[in-house]
Amino acid sequence: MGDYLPHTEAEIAAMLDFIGLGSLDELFEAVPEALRIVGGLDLPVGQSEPDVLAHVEALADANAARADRLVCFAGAGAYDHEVPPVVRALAGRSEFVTSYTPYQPEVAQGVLQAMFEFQTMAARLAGLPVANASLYDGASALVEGVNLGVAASGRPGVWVSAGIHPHWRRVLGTFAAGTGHQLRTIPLLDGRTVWPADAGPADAGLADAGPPEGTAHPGPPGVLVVGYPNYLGCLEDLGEARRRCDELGAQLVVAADPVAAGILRSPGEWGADVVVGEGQALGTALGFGGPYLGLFACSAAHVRRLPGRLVGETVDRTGTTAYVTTLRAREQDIRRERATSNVCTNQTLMAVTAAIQLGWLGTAGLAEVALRCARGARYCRQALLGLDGVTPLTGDTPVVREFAVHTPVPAATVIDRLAEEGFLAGVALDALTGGEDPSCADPAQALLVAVTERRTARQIDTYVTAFDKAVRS
Amino acid sequence: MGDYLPHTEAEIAAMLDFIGLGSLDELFEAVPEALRIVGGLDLPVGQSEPDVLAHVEALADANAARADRLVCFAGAGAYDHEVPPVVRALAGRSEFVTSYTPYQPEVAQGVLQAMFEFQTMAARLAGLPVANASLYDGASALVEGVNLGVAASGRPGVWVSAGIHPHWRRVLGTFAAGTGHQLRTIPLLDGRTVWPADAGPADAGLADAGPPEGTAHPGPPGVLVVGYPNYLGCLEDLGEARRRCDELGAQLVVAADPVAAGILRSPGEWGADVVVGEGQALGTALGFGGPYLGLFACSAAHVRRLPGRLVGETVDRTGTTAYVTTLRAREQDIRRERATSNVCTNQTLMAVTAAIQLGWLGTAGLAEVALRCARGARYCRQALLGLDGVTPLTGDTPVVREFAVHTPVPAATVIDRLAEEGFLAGVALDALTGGEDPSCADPAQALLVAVTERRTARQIDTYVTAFDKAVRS
Amino acid sequence: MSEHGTIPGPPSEVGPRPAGGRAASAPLLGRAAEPTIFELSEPGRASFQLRTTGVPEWPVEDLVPPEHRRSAPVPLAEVSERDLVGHFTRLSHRQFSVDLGAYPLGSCTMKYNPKLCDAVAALPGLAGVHPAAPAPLVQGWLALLVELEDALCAITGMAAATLQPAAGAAGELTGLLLMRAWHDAHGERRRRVIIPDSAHGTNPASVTLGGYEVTTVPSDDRGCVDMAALRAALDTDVAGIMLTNPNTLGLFEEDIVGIAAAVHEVGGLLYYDGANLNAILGVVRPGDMGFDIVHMNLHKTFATPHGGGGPGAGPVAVSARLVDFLPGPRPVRLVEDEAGERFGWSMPPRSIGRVHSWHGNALVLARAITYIAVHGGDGLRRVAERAVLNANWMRVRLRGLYDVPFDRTCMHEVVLAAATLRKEHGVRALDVAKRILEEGFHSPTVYFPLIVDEALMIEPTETESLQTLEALGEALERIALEAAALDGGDAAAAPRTTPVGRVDEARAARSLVPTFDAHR
Amino acid sequence: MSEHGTIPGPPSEVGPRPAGGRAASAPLLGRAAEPTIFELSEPGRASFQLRTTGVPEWPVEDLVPPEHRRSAPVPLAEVSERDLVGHFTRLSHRQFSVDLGAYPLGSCTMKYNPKLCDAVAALPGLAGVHPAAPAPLVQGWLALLVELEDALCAITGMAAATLQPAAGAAGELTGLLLMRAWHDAHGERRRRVIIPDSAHGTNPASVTLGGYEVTTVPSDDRGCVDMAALRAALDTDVAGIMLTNPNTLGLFEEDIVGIAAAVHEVGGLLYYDGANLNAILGVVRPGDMGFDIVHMNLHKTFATPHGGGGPGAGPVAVSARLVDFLPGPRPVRLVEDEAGERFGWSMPPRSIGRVHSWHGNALVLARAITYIAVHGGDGLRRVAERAVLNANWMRVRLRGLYDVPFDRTCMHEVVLAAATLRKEHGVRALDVAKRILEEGFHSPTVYFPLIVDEALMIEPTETESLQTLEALGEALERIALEAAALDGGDAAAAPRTTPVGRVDEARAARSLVPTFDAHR
Ligand SMILES: Cc1ncc(COP(=O)(O)O)c(C=O)c1O
Ligand SMILES: Cc1ncc(COP(=O)(O)O)c(C=O)c1O
Repeated sequence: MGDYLPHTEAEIAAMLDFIGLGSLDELFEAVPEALRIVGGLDLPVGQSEPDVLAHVEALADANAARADRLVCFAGAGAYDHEVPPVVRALAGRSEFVTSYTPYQPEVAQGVLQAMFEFQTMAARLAGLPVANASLYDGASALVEGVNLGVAASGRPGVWVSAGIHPHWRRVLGTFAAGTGHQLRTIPLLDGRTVWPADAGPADAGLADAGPPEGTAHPGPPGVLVVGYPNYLGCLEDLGEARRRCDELGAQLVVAADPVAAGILRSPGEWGADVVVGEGQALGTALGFGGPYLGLFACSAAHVRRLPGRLVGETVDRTGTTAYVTTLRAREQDIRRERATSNVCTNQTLMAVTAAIQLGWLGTAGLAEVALRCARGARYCRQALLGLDGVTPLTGDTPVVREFAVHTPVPAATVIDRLAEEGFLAGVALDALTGGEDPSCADPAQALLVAVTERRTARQIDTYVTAFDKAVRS
Repeated sequence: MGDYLPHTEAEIAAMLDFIGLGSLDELFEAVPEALRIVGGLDLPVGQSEPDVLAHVEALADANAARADRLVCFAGAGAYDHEVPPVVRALAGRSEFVTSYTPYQPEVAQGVLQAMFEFQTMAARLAGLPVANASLYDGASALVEGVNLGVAASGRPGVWVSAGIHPHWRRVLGTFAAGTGHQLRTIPLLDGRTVWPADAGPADAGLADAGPPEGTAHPGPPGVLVVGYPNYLGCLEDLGEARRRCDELGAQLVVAADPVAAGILRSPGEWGADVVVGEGQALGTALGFGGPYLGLFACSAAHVRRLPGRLVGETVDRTGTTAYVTTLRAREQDIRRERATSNVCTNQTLMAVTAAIQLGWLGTAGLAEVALRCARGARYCRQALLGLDGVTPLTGDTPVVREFAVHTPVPAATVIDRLAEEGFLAGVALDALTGGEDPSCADPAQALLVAVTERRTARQIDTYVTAFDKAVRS
Repeated sequence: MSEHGTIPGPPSEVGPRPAGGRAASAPLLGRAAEPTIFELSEPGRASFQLRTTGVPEWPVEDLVPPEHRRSAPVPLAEVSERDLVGHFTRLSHRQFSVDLGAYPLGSCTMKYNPKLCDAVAALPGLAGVHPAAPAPLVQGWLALLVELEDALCAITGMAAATLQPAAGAAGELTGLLLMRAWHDAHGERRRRVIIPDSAHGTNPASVTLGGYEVTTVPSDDRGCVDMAALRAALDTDVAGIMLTNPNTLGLFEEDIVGIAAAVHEVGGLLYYDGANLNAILGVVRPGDMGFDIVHMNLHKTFATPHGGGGPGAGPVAVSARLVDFLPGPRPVRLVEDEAGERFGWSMPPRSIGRVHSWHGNALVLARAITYIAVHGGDGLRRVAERAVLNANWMRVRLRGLYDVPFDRTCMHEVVLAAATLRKEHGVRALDVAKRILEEGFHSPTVYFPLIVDEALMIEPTETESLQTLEALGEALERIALEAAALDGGDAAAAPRTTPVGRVDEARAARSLVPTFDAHR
Repeated sequence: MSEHGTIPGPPSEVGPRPAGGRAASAPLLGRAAEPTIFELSEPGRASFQLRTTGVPEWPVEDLVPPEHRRSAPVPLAEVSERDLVGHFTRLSHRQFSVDLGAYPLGSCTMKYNPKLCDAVAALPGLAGVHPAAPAPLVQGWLALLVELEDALCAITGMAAATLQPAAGAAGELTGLLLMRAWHDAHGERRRRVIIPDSAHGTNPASVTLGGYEVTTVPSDDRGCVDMAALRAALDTDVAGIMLTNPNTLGLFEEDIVGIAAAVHEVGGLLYYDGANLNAILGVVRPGDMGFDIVHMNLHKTFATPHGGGGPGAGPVAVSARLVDFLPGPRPVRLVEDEAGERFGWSMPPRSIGRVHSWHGNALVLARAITYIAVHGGDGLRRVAERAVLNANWMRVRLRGLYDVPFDRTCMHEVVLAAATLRKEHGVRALDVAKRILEEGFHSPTVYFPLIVDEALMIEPTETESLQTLEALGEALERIALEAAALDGGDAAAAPRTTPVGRVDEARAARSLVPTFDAHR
């Protein structure tokens, strides 16, 4: 019981007859006898939809950390923002949900135009003229950004600020094993990157993973990577980063938060060559980490190196405005081993969602949300720093959107105790970094706290009270 | 804060200027000064969507009887049936949801064809050739059915079986005050209507409400009304009812359950002139009683007296098949005071939903659901009648879909106690009848129990155990 | 009746037609017809899936006595879930809707329906509640209903309301029965109810069902009730009058005070048809105008989507003297105890009884209170202002292109006419209505109110932007100019770009095909 | 690059264009274009609504230092909620989709996506969970992921899997890095990866990113890997081979055992591109064929809707010897305690590291396990059978009308060709693809695989009914016969009935307009 197959027995017989076969098994005669499965797959038999739904609902019920049960103060690249019913309703239209990549533009203007509008919005957020139609997530966007930077500079050396999300840095390391990029992590001081004077060696750990040709002294870097704000919420000095890039002849890749962009000077204005980011905050559910939205924008000079899909405006044969995926010669299906990237399926539906969410927010709304996040963070941070034993992790470097504090007891303990009180207290830094990390002295006692526009003063106040109890007891 | 108005201040000024007015207030100069509201409406100021949603969610949370918290054994015309995600998704398509009555068929083929398909399904369920495009609910369908019967027979006398849902009978009485129908309630024996030999007087209570002309002795009835199954789940003898109608020259109006129809001989086959019913069971939510779906079908002879909208198949000017509302001359907007009914807005969306739900069930599915309901009722009834003090209310008259039992303690007490155990035990008869009632000796100790295909044996077993505890303690 | 021959007997024996559907034909094709679901059907195919219950699988023979058992299952379509989805999704692409474009359908208030209300109506804590559950288990619902009743009374200036009526017409009949109950209670047997000639069809139809006779009073040359005629019609046989204000011409009944006085003087009651309430939200209250009974169309004024024809909700609010007669049981606020507010049910002492199977269209009521809470008193006033502003902008924009029978400041809608276009170029209101479909707009209401020849009734609603009004204005201008230029041209050919061309309505009535089985 | 001149500098100064949109134009009009949201925009208009928080309203100046503060807000569209809804609903009416009709796009497995999975992906208990919450607070999610990993291993015959890769290509690269890690661990520095000439473009692209060189082997005249050429290409510098089986010609690699033996013999690993897994569910397992690394496209085989291009999920399963190298952390079942099963995270000892920001496209993974649970082992086998049955029905149906380069029993898809049509009548595969759109079907995949001239790759999928196949067959027949009859006719004019006519792709690349700001 349980499938979605239309075939009746009578039809199957007629169809087999039509193609001249005697049984369904004969369809698989090309499969060597010896390889064929006997006795069926080692899986339970099918169940009815209601039975399966009941099972999955039970699993969902077993997740204590759902935002409708624990008030969410966790961030680190995944945020609990307002997503109104209207955005869910529109993004859920089955024409957007059940269509494939727009290979036939004549019947795909809906998705193509939505992509064109998304690209426009993403480019405006980045302050750059071109944005692609999405990548998998923030980490994959960063990987593609670094690949572009290395290709453009012709140098494998990459200086990565320790203010970049630890997971993203780890992903960068994973893929560097294939590309041979020489990564060097640049530590922070009070939450800000201190760019080194010398060229210096690449990270041992990551060089390990590097390819044979990989030398430990790659010479001057071809790419600098910095966050804005960085993952600790700190505002980096992008002017300084740009200057270092100009001295070194390196490309500047900025990982920027699209919501904070509502109040911050755009990376493009600061002179970024490539801007990448995590777009989950633009209307996509927390969803235990995916599917999210990789944002990617670059300067005009790099458009031929752009990874992934790009939609362009054109006309149809009657001269009517139309949209189509363009500069396809960059892509894997045409350029194959010489493609700028291997990405094919991307995160279009999340990009459509982001276009709708940004349409809902509008010019004033995005600025207002960014402002409210900053206010909430300030309000919450002030209160937490008022508790004894709770100290700032990043000195008095200005922060927006989120912030990190040192806790007198292990951050993990704080989280456990506040879960009892109905809060997801934040993200323990060591959980992200897997222990010691150049971005922070003692990650085990460091907690990253995010406050979105959904958090009320009452929630924050009770959170702080519970926090106080948790760190004192 | 909180509205959906596009007008900017600049636009308002320009528009006022365009129409030659100086202010928005001037728009209302036709309204006598003295009548105008000063100081605004006595309502709270607007709140944001999230604030309002939080408030409504709190109200929803205060409903203990929600089907996701109390396992539902209540019926009486409102049933907890399976409604799969696919039906919700399709019925929620905004084209169906946000369109008006199909006054312009050229742009309303979606709703019109869905109505045409619904009418076909409703007619097949009733076993009659014509069904309309919906009425408000079961009660209003019954009222319209009786109106049609009285008009067709030319006699105001109406014999109404006490097996008709008490609320529906009450509604019939309410509207009889305007139409002057003379209603007489015919009592049950062991859950079956015993049609009287004599003409007899109309119900005093209802005659009261009748118009001046109303005589207490209307002579032979023009209409007989009976349920199939009746509201106690009992199978009435429709053959007998038909015979009495033939003797009396009366019209037979049958209130039938569309799910039980899956296994029962159709009222049309039994010879009903009009079949009415409550269609909530066909894909519509319990929704605290509405919006539901009034089903109405009749014989070909009555099509010109049909209340409400009727969709017919036709062609467009190119000869393509098309659908349109037809026989409009019956309706209020054309026939005005001589219309067959005053209904205008109906329950189209619920009818579309029913068409989708019946499309999902299909021939085999409806029969299977009806069978499972009957099995569940039998399984549950047997177990309950095994408890001491619990006795059948309707003797051993065959029942389907639901059944009534006498309880040793007040039914209301049983319900309260079982709510503690996680069950909505059923419907207390006196809650429906408002006390004494010809359909049952002691309504206070009578409980109506419904079992749908969603109830598992485990649920029923634990329910019966809890029931046992409840009636013994 | 000729066509009855064409309707066969009980079709329960008639199985679905053999599959012949082209499940593929997509609406992108414009004119391609979608087969009926019965044509997509293939015997033995199915999409339903039911849960495993463990209940004994007794055969139907053990459960249903032979005489009651059906011989063959009810023939329905047999389709896969995939074809079910394809079919209804394609049908949805053959349907215009508010979400697709402007819908200036006069008297129907086709405003934008906030998606928030859809979310509210889908909450398991509201949608999953059985209507017969005892009051202690449905406190949230009762609180919501009381909150709505209070809000509706504040908006209309009345004392109390019933939320049971399922739509406007049901509200009208309920109101007329209240009128009757009132007069009965005073031992009076009045026979007539007065209605202006501009009234909506449901009004006279309801009057008849209320057991009254209709007396029609004409409108004067300003489009308002002719006071002289009204006075002439009034006597103690008059139970009351039904008015909508603004009336169906979109005009405010200026002498409403005079009307009220005259009707009350003979002991009649004033009934307010609330279909046009959108125009006066926060501006003036029916209660203050002197109305005794007021119905509201929540599916117009308070943004419940029309669902292709329904559902709606038509609560009826009344003045203090009528409260005891309201339908019941009514949700009420009980005395507060330490546990806070408690709610319950109460039957008005002289109630006319129930008018709905349960408590009314509850989920529609939940949408309405949500809409009202978001707007608040201030927002509702803005709604009325913008609605009236938009209608007047259209009036001035189209002046000179179409007849404007009453060219003064209108309320939420404006009634234009194609009388001159017809006289001079043979282009009727119907042709304009069909032609405008090609421009991507829904048509205005045509031929209503009946007293305006070739009426085109335009209600933009407050949620349409100036840009949309401009586009609509241009389109209607183009149509009028085109009619003049081509002296009618092939007006009858329109619409050409819609899913189907102009539909043959006469044929539908002539040879009735009300079901798939009828002509087969 | 010429067009760069046409791209202006940072557009953050560029405001949205003044409103000029016709919010009214509905898709019922067929060809009417929908304005961009920026054209519907009117300064000062808005639809957002945020909750009241009571947080102090510090001005931005107090929160952001001047050098970091933006001078003007990011210019976005300013539209009402009504226009937002109208705009995107109209756009949706300009978009073909599986829910609207058949989508026989070869290699993409555009089967019907059960709505049940949408409901699952929307459950607050899944969609509302933060990815950084500690394991004890996300036991349901961990259990779900482990359940899925087990099922995928059972289906592929592998030992363990990572669920992190976000799509097939990400899975490929992950697999190649596993290959590299394996060889590194054995102190080997192999440089080449073998790929058949029929491979999908992501394969070679991934090989390059994996730090390897591509060695292409030709297909033989049966459409399978040319064994001689393969043997010639194999040596100890070969890290492995990437294959999809059935291959992109829809043919099963009959000598897969021989291929596996040959590759393993030189110490290479076999990578299975799972894009075509739908054909062999429950029939044969990649593990049993000898593959070491297998990626799956959950958005193909396990019915996650493609969302107009994504999201997907590309889990990678491996044989026992590669488990220690898998990306991490991985969800694992911990020893059971009295409280029942507990779940946690674990890092494989020699993990290549993370390949995703978090744990993969979790909500896509939830859809997949739901789909698998409904079907079960028996249902998945039926899926493969019906998919292959449908493809072969199409093959036989169209034989004689189009070229069938490899006319023998195919798997889930059949590759036809328009080579003869082109030679004889100048009608290309592209023309056929455009023409079929007019019939209400999506086009087959064209010009892939590259080794077939004028390829038309048809994958009906198992969820299309025989009636739909018949309609598709008729349509393709009509097109072929028409091409012959009119000797090409105006093939280039198609499509005529779609929202836009044939699109000028060359122009799009020639003068690039990647954003609304570009040419303004
Ligand atoms: C003026 C007027 N009165 C009454 C009604 C009837 O309301 P309903 O359709 O809800 O029954 C309408 C609805 O069109 C109307 O426009
Ligand atoms: C044969 C084959 N391999 C690999 C891929 C790449 O998968 P994805 O698009 O998920 O990256 C595809 C997708 O089209 C494919 O068809």
